Amino acid sequence: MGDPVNAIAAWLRNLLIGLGLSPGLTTVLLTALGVLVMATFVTVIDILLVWVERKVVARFQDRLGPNRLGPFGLIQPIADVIKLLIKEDITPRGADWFVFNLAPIMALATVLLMWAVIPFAPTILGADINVAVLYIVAVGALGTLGIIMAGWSSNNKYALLGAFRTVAQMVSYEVPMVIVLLVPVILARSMGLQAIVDSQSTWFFFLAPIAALIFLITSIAELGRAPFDINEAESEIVAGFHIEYTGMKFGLFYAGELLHALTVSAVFSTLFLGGWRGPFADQVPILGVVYLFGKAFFIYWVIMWIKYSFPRLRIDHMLGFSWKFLTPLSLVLVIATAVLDKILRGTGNAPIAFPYVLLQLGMNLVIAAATVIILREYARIERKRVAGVRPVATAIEPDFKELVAQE
Amino acid sequence: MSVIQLIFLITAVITLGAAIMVVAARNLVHAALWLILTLFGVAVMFGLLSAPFFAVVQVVIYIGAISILMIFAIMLTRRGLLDSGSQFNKGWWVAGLLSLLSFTALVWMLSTWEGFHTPLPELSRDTDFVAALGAQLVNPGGYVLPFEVASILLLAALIGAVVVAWEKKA
Amino acid sequence: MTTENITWLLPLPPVLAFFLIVLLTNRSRWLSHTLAIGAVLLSFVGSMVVFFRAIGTEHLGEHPITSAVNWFPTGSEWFRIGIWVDPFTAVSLFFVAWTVLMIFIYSVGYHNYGQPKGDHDVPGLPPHGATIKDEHGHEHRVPSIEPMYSRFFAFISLFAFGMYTLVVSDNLLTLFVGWEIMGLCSYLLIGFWYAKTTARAAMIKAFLTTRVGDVFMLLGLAYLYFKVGSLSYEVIFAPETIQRLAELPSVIVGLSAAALIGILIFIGTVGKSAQFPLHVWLPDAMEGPTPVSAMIHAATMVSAGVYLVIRFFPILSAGMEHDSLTPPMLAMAVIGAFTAIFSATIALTQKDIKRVLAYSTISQLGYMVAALGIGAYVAAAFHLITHAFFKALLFLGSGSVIHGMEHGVMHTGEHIDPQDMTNMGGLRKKMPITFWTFLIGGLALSGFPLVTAGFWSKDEILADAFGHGHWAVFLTLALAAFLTAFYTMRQISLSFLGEPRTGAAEHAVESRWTMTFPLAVLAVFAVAAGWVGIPEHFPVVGGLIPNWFHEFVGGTLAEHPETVAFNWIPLLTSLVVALGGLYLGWLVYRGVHAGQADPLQRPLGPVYTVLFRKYYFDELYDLLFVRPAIWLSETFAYLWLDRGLIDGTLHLVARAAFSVGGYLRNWIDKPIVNGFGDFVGESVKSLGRTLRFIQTGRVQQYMVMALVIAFGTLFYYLFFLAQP
Amino acid sequence: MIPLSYFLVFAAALFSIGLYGVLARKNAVAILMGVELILNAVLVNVLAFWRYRTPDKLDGQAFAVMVFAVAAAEVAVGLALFISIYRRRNTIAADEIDLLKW
Repeated sequence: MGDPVNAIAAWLRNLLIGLGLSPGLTTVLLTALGVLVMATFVTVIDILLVWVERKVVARFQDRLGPNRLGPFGLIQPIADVIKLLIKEDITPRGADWFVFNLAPIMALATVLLMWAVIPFAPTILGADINVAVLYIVAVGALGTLGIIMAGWSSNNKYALLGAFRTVAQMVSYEVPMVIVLLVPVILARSMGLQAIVDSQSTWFFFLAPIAALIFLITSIAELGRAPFDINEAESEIVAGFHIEYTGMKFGLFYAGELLHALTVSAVFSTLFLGGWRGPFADQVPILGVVYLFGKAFFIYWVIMWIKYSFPRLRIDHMLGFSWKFLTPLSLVLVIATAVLDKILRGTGNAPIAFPYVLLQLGMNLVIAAATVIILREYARIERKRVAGVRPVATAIEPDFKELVAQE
Repeated sequence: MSVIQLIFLITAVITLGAAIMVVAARNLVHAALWLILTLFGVAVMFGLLSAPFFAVVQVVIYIGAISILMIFAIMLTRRGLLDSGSQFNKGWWVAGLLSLLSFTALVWMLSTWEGFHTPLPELSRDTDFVAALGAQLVNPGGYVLPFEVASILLLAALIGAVVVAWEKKA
Repeated sequence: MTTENITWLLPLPPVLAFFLIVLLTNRSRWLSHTLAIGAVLLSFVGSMVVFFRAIGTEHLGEHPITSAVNWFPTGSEWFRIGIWVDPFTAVSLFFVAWTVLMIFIYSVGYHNYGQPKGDHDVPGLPPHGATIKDEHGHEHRVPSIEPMYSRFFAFISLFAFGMYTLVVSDNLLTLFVGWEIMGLCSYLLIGFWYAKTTARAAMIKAFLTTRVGDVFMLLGLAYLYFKVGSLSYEVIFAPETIQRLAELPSVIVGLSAAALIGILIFIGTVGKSAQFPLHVWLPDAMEGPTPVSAMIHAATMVSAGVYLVIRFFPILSAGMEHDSLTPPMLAMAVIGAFTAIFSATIALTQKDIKRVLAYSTISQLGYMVAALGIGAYVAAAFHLITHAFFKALLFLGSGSVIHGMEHGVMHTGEHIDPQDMTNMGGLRKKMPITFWTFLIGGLALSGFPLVTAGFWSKDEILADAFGHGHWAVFLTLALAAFLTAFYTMRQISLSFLGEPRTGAAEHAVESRWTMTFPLAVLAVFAVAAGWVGIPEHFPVVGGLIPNWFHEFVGGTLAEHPETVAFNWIPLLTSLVVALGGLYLGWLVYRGVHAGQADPLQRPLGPVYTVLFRKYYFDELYDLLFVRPAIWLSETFAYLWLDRGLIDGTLHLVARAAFSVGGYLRNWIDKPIVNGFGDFVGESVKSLGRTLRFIQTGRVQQYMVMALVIAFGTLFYYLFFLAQP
Repeated sequence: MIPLSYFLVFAAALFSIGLYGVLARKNAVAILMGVELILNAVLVNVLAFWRYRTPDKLDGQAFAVMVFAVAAAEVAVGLALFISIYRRRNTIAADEIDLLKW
């Protein structure tokens, strides 16, 4: 009874076939059902996330946060949802009605799509396609699309600016992200997430900490969360792409953002923190779900921590950071990892041994040290440049003697 | 009329309709969005052709990069978007004739080919095409040369794009 | 590590050091000399290992330690290079390793490492010395460090590489490579102070003169390769090969192929180890720094010449019956003996301490060559080794003396040549270590009986000459030995004994340990190296130590050379000449005081001048070769051939071509070619004008056209061509 | 269970539509979209032929990879060109960009 999901699935299948449906149709129905359940589950968690978000930010800012409705204000998000639902739903004049309404749906749907490939447990996962990693990237790209549609369709220059920024940011941050995703793929010899999880007898985080870090950074940028939230920088472009959205449409964006964060955390834990791995997860698959969400929430917390600790970056700095720093670093990382892996493990899918872990880790440390040194040099130069002499306006001293003489 | 055929036909209809909208829509951003739908349909086609890798790559490259770039370009060149006046040049009917001609010619020629009705052969399940393709792409006996050429082409395109679109600071 | 591998690696460290110094560390002096010395130390250790393992091996002569790899394909089979360690190689490695290491260490001191930079030193000139203030504010002139310190170590490292390659190589080609590398290095090192005109002249002279020999040697190698089809020792020294070569008649009537090859090779040796008549470069080579002199003229390069002939002895002596000399051996005997006596006489009168040594080197090499010429194989090898040690010792000693003198010169500031022996005297008190070591070396050189190494080797040569009954050689060599002893004593007494003749000599000081330590080490060998070769039947000491050297090195040859029966006459001769020469030298030169002419000048009269001018050989060569060459190049080739003949013809041709071109242009080019070209151009232009309307500048219309044409051709193909 | 013909006809139709777009649209970006359609038709063909004719060889897939690369490069350069043209001439109508005519 350690695997309720599959048990229920099997029972339903037998039931339906007993009712005289064709196996093919049954499969279709069950798949649809699974999708439905999955979506609902995630969305419910999403509602919870609102509460988490508000609570945690309150703690970070030394406040109490929602605490009136229900124990610890647990009912608060429900109230929020109701509020959003009863708000007036406006489509501004001159806006592109269809696109305008499609955008928020895209925004949330793409996030939901990601959950299709994340393995919850050895036996519980949506689809074990052998290109899951690419799939995640692809869906992330679709998310970008939603934001552009929103920004463009709402016929508002701030929204458009936000969309532009989003495009620039996402396109440039996808590059190091995709590159760095190769590291776990190389280590696991597969692009399937289940296979990646299976091969994480030691978490990849310990084999490739830098890769994990870069992935975290880039995915935060993909999220468009602080410090990378210039696409909705209140101080510059009011609210960015969702400035014109009201009521539940805005709610969808909001939920999408929160859920996206959790999704990214889940992906991160799957790729680098061993996914559902944990004690007895193999015997009792349902435990795997617990472990996965435990790790995911930890990462989610880290993301929030970053969000509420860092100031916003300037856009040129941000793009420069991606193109001039992350991309080269990730390239170096991938090449080094591949070479080391080829030398140590050959082409076959040999299991990961302890010395191998140590060597990969050492390689990462070396690269990190080199990076730090280079950065220090760069910073020194920059400081020199910035601290250089600046032209100062000077006024000619009036000749007081003459003034006195004129008296 | 099996399920798979149904799926194919639906996808084909949607895709072609979207494609027609791409060339017909006067609002370029709509055209771009229709294009995305078309590309998505093609991705589904790839899925039907049991090439999931290419389906995903289609989404990543075409939808994730190309079409978004296009939307970007459209927005950057918005003022010249000519929302007023025809979106088609004077020779549009010639174009229509030609495309019809090409379609008929292609279909006719293909139908005269004996392999036109090739049934679907069984795939050997155990082969992981992604891994095999990857191995082939870097295999000196395989496609490493075209692979390298393609990468050089991409590099050249990258640099060229930067150079061409560089805004000269006066 | 197996002996083969070690031997393979022997030449490696020096050349690595060379590249490292040249490319990387030439900024840091310390790093440079540490690298160089470390490298030769490695090679030294390796050589010692190889040497002792070689001694341990039984029947090394019959089965040398060899290993070879394919180098480059020659037609059907490969040209193989490799290493070859037989007894002779082993002993050569021994002395090379020791002397080279010592010289490297010595160089550190000689180039004033640790001294301040000179006041006005420039690269390309010897250091002029620096001025320093001591705590009392007194100004002192002290020697300054060599400006091109690292460069020097790079060069001698390369030199060591060449020597090691030559010694360990198992074929004549790599031997020749090492040989030429050393030629290059000697060129570079003799001209180390390239800003001195004399140095430049000397370097060119050395290079060209040795080149003469090398060309003939290369001819010999080519001929050998052409006859045998291989250059590796195991093939060419195989008895059957030698037999064949000995019977094979050569292009020159009356000479067997072996003889011709031998003579050609021997000419190479003549050039390399400065035998008459190609001896002229060696004395001038003294322009280089003293370690270089020691390197070239004792340890390595000149020895390489003798090494070559000894190596070649089987072919040289091919077809030799008992005591009847083959033509090359005869040539060697004559030339060697003559060179010995000849340069010994020149050495009598030289004033420059290093030149004396140079000439003595030539005469000693003559000794070895002559010894080989009369078939005294072992004796030659023996003398080669002992001579390497004590001559290196002498050169380094002389360098130390010069150093001390320079010190004195700097102190007193008088303008005298610190190398001139007449300016020295009484140095034994000033520089005791140098004196004693130099004395040991000198005695070894002049063959002081029983204790020194030189005695045993020389005595063996004389004994062989006597035993085989080559009287002329015997007498000549005996006389040469006498002269040797004489001028050696002259040198010692002029520079060390007596009273100081100049202020510089007064203030000479002992050199530092880096210079004196090698002296001490080499002195030990200058004495001890002889004891390994004492004949059994020698009275009193004979047989105390087994005649190991003869057994060991003699094993190299196919037929073991028998030791000559002991005879009193050569022994007495060598005793007499050595002691007599020494005593006479001391007698004549003990009381020479400042400004006095050479005591020999009056008795010898004009002969003295002839000797002092080295038999006018330089002038002669200048007249014979240099002037004609210059005339040929400047007057004949340049003025007559170039200016007159070639240029004239060219101008003529040019004028003719010019006029022809004019005609062609006017009558063919303009009307026909241009006309046609213009016609084509015009027609194309008009065509373009007519077709221009197609180019609307609209991409899509272009594409429409393209498609229309494509479809048209397609349909044409389908409906008209593709129909069966 | 679909025969090859379905895909081929589909690809042909897609190609023709793209061709029409290329030939008839004014806006250069739209023309580029047409080109994309054509390229997609090619991709469908390539993969269909791979799947139906030589499923055991990888030539088709490799070909498809190359097509992807080419498409990406082409779009990058093309859009860059359009943007710079737009900067200079303030239009991206293909039939107004005709400086090269006589």
